[in-house]
Amino acid sequence: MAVTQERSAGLDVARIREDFPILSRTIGGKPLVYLDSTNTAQRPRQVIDAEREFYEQHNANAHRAIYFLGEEATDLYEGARAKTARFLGAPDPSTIVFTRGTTESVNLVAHAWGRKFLKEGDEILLTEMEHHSDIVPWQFAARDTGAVLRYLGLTDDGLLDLSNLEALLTERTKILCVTGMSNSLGTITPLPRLIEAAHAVGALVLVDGAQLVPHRGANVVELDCDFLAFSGHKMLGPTASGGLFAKRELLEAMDPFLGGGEMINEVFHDHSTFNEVPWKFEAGTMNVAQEVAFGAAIDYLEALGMDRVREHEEAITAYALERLSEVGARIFGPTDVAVHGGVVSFWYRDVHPHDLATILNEEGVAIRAGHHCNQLVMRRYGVPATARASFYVYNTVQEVDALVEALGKAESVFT
Amino acid sequence: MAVTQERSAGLDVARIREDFPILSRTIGGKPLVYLDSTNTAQRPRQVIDAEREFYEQHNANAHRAIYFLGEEATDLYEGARAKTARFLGAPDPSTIVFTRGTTESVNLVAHAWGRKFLKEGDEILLTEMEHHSDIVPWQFAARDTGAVLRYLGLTDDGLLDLSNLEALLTERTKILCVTGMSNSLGTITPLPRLIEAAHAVGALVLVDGAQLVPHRGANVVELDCDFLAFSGHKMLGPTASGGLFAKRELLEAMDPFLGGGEMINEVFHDHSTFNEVPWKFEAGTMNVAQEVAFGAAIDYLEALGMDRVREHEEAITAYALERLSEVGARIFGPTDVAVHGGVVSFWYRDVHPHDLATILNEEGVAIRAGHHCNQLVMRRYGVPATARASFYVYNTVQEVDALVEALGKAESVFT
Amino acid sequence: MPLDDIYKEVILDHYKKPRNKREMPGAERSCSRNNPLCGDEITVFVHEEDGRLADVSFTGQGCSISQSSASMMTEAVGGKSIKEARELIRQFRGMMAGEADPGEDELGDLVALKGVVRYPIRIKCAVLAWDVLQEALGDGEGFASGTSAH
Amino acid sequence: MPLDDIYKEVILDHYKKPRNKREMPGAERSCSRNNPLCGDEITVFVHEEDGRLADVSFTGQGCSISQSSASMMTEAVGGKSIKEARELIRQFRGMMAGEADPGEDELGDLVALKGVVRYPIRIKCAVLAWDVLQEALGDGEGFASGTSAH
Ligand SMILES: Cc1ncc(COP(=O)(O)O)c(C=O)c1O
Ligand SMILES: Cc1ncc(COP(=O)(O)O)c(C=O)c1O
Repeated sequence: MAVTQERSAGLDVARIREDFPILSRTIGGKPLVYLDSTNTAQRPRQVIDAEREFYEQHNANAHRAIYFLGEEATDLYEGARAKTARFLGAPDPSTIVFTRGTTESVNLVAHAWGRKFLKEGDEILLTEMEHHSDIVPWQFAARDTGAVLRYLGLTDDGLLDLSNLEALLTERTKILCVTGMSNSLGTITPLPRLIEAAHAVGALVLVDGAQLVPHRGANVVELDCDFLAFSGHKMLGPTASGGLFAKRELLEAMDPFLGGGEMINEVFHDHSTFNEVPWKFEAGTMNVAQEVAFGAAIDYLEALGMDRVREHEEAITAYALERLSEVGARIFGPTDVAVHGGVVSFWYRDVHPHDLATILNEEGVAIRAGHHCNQLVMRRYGVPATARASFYVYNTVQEVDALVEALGKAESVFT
Repeated sequence: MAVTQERSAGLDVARIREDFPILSRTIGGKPLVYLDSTNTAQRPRQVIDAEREFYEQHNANAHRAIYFLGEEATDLYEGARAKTARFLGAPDPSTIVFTRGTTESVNLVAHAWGRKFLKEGDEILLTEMEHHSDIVPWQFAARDTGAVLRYLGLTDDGLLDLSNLEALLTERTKILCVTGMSNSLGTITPLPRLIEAAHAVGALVLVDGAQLVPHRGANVVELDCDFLAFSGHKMLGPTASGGLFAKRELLEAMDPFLGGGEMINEVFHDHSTFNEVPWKFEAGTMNVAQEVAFGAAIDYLEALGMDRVREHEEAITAYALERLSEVGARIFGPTDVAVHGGVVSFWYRDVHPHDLATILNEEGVAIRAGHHCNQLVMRRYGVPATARASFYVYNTVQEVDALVEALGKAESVFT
Repeated sequence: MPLDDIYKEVILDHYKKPRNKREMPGAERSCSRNNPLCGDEITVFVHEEDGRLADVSFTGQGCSISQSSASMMTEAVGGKSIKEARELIRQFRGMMAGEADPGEDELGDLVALKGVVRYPIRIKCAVLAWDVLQEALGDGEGFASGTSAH
Repeated sequence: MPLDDIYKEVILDHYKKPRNKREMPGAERSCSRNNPLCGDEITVFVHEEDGRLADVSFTGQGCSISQSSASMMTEAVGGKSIKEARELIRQFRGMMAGEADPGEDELGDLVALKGVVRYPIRIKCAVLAWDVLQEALGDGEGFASGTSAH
């Protein structure tokens, strides 16, 4: 099919698909069409094997053991940290703290930085397209410190409304927390402009990279962001992997968050002294095997090339927007595919997204229906939920066709 | 060997060993003798396969998706919770919160319960044999709330010194935090007595079950503990698995800890409402694949039978204590094997534990050397570190012999 | 699994033409809940007379399952005594938990929802209105809405 | 890996009979650090005269590697200028990082510690005293002790 070739120019998707065992599953006799990678991606055998191999060959606790297995485990774990740093353009691996993902990372910052540096009357600037994981931790921090939350609103076509940026971003603003890519609208936010504006008033910037990093990549030096949170399971890695980039001087200034295990230097009855960064923030046995396998996911993405990943997603997203519009779906989020990552939220006719997802499921098509942990977005656009299809390296335009075809089925049930 | 048969009566260790791929590794040509399960256990292929199978067949996010994979993932994840509850004798699965392990669990309690219920002058009673993970979080909670830390000391032979229990455990005590089994001394603590005494003065009890649960099992109803923290990776499960048992009314009364993801009910600009327990405490994408595989670890242990696990460990520990004493090692911890779990800390001649571990490593024998995150214990007994051998279901008395033989090598290097 | 297992005609009919979907300003009892997973919301109103649910209505929005279940529920419990209503709630829950297999005799139109049992995640949708009714009757919280369990 | 790669005779000799192991009350510079992994502790004392490390001593406890390295270090830097001492620190670190392969000409007895490179986790032990010396010389923190890296 000419269209396929052209639109997927970037990646050899057929070969990629062979690496993902789950993609050969059938659902009620129909091939699985997995369109929910924004929720969690699938894992290639390279990643699955890396975790298995860790257990079968090298399993030991990192940073605690003198014997060979312990050294191997430590090398693999710290090797994954170095890989992660390189992937994000961070020159210093010790600016990477491992966590189980974006949510834990944001909470870490909201505690270890927020509880220490926020004061009554300080402002935290969020956006209405933040995921709950980048809202609720700040609500807690505001409650505990007396800081105040402010929000950048949204335009009708799903962009950040920057018309009152100057009024909202002031010297009172201590931190701007903004997603690099919305998981419900697909919007790619103008990070360079926002980060520059925030730094100009002396505010720090936390980028929620849960979607940005897997789909567009990120370079923390070019962005000059202060914090970047990301989830391994959304970028082909295992659940329980991911982390936080933070500028080193911030990590050093922050208090520890979780206590225990290897984050200490010395423990006395009434107080303790702490390890250097990043280990100061890694309390207890970490998700060692998972971070090691996360390293394999990074290898996989680097071998594909993030430019090609992005090209592929742009092509498939453009195609999906086109086809869904054709059949009359109402699409939420930007129409310009240059600022619309590989996530498409929509309503099809009057079919409730929940019903739509059930019907599509019968056709083997897995989409998500719900508020996507974006209730402020739902309220902004006056819907309780949306249907959402999202794309990653293994998705094809044929799968978009399958989605559109399945929509016809929904129509026939409901009319 | 008659001794082997007799002493390992409980378990068919030869067959068990076949389930652990890593045990066929050799270290410099010598078979691996892994004596560091107290640090992290090895994983049987049943556990490795469960995690792999999750990725290959069912991978999706739990609690977020309407399609079949999502339902399967949710069923598997909640199924693991039900298994965990049953294993711990908890009638209600919603009393189990999943975390990455003991450290995260203790921190959760120290935040979600501690920050809410501790007040200036309240007392937190710890013991000097607590792991740093059960000390440092309480130091932080004390700092934030004005509560005061008290410690139960240790007797010369490695038991809790209960002679001044009445003076230390008073109406000011709001919580007693005590390990069920020391990871450096091996001591099994008298939990029933301590819990009764704590409840008599109105204090709650948190049991650090990191060692107790894998090696002796625990029944939360019989114990009547209020909190029990445990680590999956110390009981044949993957890294990143484990959790917290807490009485339901406590979970309900506690504030949420981490914010974001599925722990909410509704999110507004300035506040949020929260999900029911236990999900109120599970923020963001959880360690889904790992908890599912943790369920497989529980199946494995249940198939062996915790009674037999315990018998096996008692036999091997008795043998190790005997052999090590014979060759003149100084042993830390109780001499009575009934209260000495499968961990033996020792000094051999004057060889520093660090040197000992390196020399043993050359013989393929992996032991731990260090303070074992028990610096208060080290200080109590006037040593900077100990050498530590620990045993689990796959260890044999022949491996104890290999340990003792390797000690001879150390002697020859250092004299 | 054929789709008409779940999207039976009677369900679609109640969804498109909900019965008793209206506010009831003078209601003695009313209660609201939502299912955060999908944003479904249901408010149930009960007018009581002589220990009977003389009039039951609902408002809300959501998927076909939650809305049709609410509509059918108002018809099924309207006019019943509180005790009878409780018994119906029990039976309905039993059906949704896959523990009981009631027929049209007991549950009338509601048996159409039986097919939902095979879609575990949708059970919450079907049970939402019933949770709200139970709460309105003062029987404490139900078990399905506002939670992630199913 | 043969054990005498790491436990060379000269190392054991310095361990059993440490040189310059004593406090130095009048020292212009002194500094302490520990390696939390194994509990090793080293304090280094420096008596300066005319820009030279006229006398260098240490106290502490720990494994054979950390203690012998400290002992050899005091001998190696004693009498050297600060500049020369810094150069020695650099060379020793280079050897422990596996980046340089100095001979006895440059490092004397210290080359005996070369074998430690093959035991990555022990490198911290070998480098501990040098970190402390560097700190005592006012060159900021070293890179090995007090951390979990190697
Ligand atoms: C008694 C005890 N408590 C707590 C911990 C910490 O467990 P984890 O590292 O799995 O969080 C350990 C493990 O080292 C332990 O042995
Ligand atoms: C934009 C965004 N932020 C945060 C999160 C939370 O990530 P996690 O669930 O991996 O912690 C997600 C994933 O759902 C997301 O899409």
